[in-house]
Amino acid sequence: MQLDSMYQEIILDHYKHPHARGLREPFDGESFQVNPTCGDEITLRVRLDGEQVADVSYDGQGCSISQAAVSVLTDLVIGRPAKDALATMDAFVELMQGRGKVEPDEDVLEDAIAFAGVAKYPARVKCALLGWMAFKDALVKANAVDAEK
Amino acid sequence: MQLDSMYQEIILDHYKHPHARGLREPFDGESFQVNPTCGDEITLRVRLDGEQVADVSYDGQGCSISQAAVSVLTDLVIGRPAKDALATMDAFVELMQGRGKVEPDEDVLEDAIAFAGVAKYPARVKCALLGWMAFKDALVKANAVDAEK
Amino acid sequence: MTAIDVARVRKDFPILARTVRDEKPLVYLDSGATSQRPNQVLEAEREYTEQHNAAVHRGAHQLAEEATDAYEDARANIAAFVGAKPDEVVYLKNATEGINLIAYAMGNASTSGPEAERFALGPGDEIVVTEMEHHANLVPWQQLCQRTGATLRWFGVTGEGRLDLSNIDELVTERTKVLAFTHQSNVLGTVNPVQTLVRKAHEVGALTVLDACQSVPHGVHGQSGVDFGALGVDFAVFSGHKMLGPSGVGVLYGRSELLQAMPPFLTGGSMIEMVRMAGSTFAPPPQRFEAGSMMIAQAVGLGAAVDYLKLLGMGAIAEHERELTAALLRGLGEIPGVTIVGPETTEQRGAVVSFTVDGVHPHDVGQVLDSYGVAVRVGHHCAWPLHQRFGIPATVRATPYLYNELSEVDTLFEGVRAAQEFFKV
Amino acid sequence: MTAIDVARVRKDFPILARTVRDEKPLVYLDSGATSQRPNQVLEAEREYTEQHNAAVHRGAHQLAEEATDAYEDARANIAAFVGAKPDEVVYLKNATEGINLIAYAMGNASTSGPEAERFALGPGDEIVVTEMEHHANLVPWQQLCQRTGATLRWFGVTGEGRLDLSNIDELVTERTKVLAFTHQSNVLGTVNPVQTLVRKAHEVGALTVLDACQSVPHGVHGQSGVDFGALGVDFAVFSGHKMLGPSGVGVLYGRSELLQAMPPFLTGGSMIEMVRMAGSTFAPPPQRFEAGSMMIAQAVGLGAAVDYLKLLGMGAIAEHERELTAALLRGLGEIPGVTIVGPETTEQRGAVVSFTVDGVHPHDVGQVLDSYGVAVRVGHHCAWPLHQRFGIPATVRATPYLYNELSEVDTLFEGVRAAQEFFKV
Ligand SMILES: Cc1ncc(COP(=O)(O)O)c(C=O)c1O
Ligand SMILES: Cc1ncc(COP(=O)(O)O)c(C=O)c1O
Repeated sequence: MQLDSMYQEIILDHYKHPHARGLREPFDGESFQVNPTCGDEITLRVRLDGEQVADVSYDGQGCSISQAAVSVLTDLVIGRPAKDALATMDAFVELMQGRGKVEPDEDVLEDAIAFAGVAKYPARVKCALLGWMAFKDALVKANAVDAEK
Repeated sequence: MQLDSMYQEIILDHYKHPHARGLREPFDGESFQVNPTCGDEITLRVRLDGEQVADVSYDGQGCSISQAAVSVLTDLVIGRPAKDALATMDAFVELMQGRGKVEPDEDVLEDAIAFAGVAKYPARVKCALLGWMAFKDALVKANAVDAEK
Repeated sequence: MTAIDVARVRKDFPILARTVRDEKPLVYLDSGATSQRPNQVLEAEREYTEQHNAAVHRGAHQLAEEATDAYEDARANIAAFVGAKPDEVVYLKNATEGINLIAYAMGNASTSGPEAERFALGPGDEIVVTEMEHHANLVPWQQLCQRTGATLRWFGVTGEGRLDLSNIDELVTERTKVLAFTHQSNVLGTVNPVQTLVRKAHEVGALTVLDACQSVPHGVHGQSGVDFGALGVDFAVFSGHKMLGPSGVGVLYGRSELLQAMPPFLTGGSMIEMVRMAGSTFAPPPQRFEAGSMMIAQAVGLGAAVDYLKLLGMGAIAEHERELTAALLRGLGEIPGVTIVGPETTEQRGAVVSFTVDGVHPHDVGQVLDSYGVAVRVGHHCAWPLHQRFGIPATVRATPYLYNELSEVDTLFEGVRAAQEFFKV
Repeated sequence: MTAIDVARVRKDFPILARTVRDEKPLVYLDSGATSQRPNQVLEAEREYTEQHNAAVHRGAHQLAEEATDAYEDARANIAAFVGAKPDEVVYLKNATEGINLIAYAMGNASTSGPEAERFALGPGDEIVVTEMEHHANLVPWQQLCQRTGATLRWFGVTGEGRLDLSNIDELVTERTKVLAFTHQSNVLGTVNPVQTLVRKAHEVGALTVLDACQSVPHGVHGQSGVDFGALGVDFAVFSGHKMLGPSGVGVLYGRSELLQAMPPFLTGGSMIEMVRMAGSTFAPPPQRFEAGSMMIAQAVGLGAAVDYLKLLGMGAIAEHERELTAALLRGLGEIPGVTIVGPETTEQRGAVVSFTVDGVHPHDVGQVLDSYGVAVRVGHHCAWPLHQRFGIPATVRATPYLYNELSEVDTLFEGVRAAQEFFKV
């Protein structure tokens, strides 16, 4: 059944049991993002330790896809250099905008490869990217990266 | 040929040899009217003598239909009570807006019945009415009739 | 039984024979967003384009005459359908443009001479809207306030989803210049008390603007169609694409006397009286408000849509929709965990049924429904403040129309239950 | 010989098989007002409507996805056709709306915060246009001046029908905020020196607005199509209905960086970022400028029109039009009493040929032509000041397009001679 291709078990797991949820202090950058079509929103904070992403904390409301995506995000970026985290983001964005035609690299994306099926539903791609947009914006606010990059 | 049904001899005669043309003094009301689609324009003056239309004088530029129509107009209204002139106008407007389906009354409209063919060409109806609009407006300005009527 | 032969009607709508997602028959319950179009409308557009297409009100050749006739005949037809005179009907690209037209024309009034002054507003003046407005009837007024210094105020909404009129006398006062409100909410289905609001507005000399996007296509139960003249509103807007017509065409209604006095909004060709480099004067309405080459084929298509609606009868359509609404309210009410947002009876309420499902986000409900072939809308439906009022980010919205079968709402229920199972709630 | 197989092309346009007035074959020479549409465009619209119709950027169901794809694919296609990026292309109802959009957005800039300030203008600022503008590129600027206190100035036109650039340094100065001009005159056929004007405008920091209504559909001889990026203009507008597309759709081009910074014009659904009763924020372009339900089927149709033009090739089209123009200029020039208004060679000139006939009013010439089956436009063609410049109220205008045969201009000549005979001049 088609639904299963979008809602992989991993996604449902992260949705039901989100990782790293809640807003924590201290933090270096915070971003609020909203999906204008459905009203979903997220507040996400980044704490840095030098080049490293020391913590990502967040709160918000959204569908299973947006909630699971941000949960997976925390797994992928906490404890990693900001630069690497953004490279992972690039790979994820490419996957999501690939209309289901991009082959995901499990070494880079780990659990996030479960979102490959979502890429076939353009209306849901924004949901999957909401948390990542907030993450990047929070890094910019923390002066960890350039807005332009 | 279709053209002949619009351009009756009477119309072409009035066009080539317009009656009462030129702007004359004194006058009681003056109106400037323009056809916004083609740029044709007319300045028309009315002089009253009590209830009577003593003179109608005009100048302007326009196509054969608009020029002939105002020439015929002067024949129909000069020397007549303003009230009667407006009744004639009503009959003419009815004829022109009748899409060729209104039977003109020659006793009322005299030479103006020649415009019956023009009524079949909706884009030219405005041309035929331009002078009449100016006439009515000039009467209003001369306080001979109510704007609302 | 319903007065509409739905099976026969459906044959006129090619898209309804489509399947989606693994060969599921399409169950289209998103007509509140946009309706589908019958062959009759497509044919009217095509016939116009293949046989008569030309610029209107400009050419003197035969095609131009025919095109002008088609365009103006459609206007007369549409006008009569909503209780208006032809020159009270202005063509637009959509209803949103219509609200903007009024708001900008009022903004222009302060630099447009004495005749326009009655439309001008500034600090101290107030515009009153409601908390249930579509963004189209809210944001343009916010912006007008921002430009002029006027103040925006609004009616609240009760828990049941009705307009809270308790403070009407404090809200609508001598300071009120405009009272803008929706005839029927596109989320709650609530039909607002037009008469009460119009009476109050006219007491204080405010202009009324009716958002009729969700009423003109459906009629109002117990009345046959919407009649702006009888309602006594000053302005109203609606969109063709929600009433079987083409995309790209909408209508502004304005009382003759007001359109006569109102300054123009969009300017350019065809709306002028005289143009000089130093300045211009403008044509009488409705031309004054129709700048540039218009959506002629779409206007003709909307005329054909009106014919189609008239043939079925607005009374029959409203009754059919009432049955579908009753079935929706009943069926959804029976599913544990489902909450209807809006009135729970068909009393003063149209065929818009929004709901939430405990533990399943509307987006996810919508996705499961989609996999059942059911097309609904999920989100805030361009009425975000209303959703905030109810403390929710989004709802699932089912909006049936004249071509929906009673059996189709059962597929919706099935899909909702499946969503609950899938997400294990 | 021409690179276009006209006989074959004509088969795609059903209306060209029509007869008018006593069974005369239609000779359609009014494409400058509006072009005809090929089957391919009608089919694209129909296919969209019968198979994919839904609200775009809103729904999560399959139809909504398909509709959004169709709408955005058309945007990308149209953008590439004019040398733009997809997010530099805003859909409009017509080109007129596009000029108004810029003018109103600039008007809004003074109350829209610091980012928008670069667009704001007031007393002391100047807007420069030309005497050959269509009302669409004149009246909105007059109105903007009226609202803001800015001053309108303009380039004159030479007797030959070229822009008089002799006083460019006095006209375009540090005070100039906007320089708006037409790429090709819709009366004279004159192609204006875009590069010279853009360079001058950018020297003084003025924004350039190009009216490309008469260039995008035709290309410019010797160049293959119009490329806004290469021309370096800041904004440009054109209309779908003049380039084989449906009525009711036009395009605004704006350089990314400018659209990013510019405040919105029409407000409502789909153009917002966040809406609260107290105020709203707005989406990035192009959505910021597309309020409400858009003309989706027409956008799809315009995409198909672009495909059709690309298939024939803009180079071939421009060359075919040059031949027709040459024939028109030659043939009309040979008729005693006929005066061409505009350049008399095909040098920097497109397929618009306007003329007068001594002793016969343009309206009457048009009527005689109509009786020969020839559809032309008569009047001031929404360029009244230009006609005043030449001391005439009106002209007759023939505007051939890619589907016109060389033999058709002969019918025009025949009709002009007949008019002279009929009116005995
Ligand atoms: C040069 C020019 N500019 C602007 C326009 C206005 O285009 P539209 O009427 O499609 O808005 C036209 C056509 O009418 C035109 O020829
Ligand atoms: C109540 C209401 N008002 C306004 C609108 C806006 O209509 P449109 O998008 O056609 O301009 C809609 C539909 O989207 C609506 O439902």
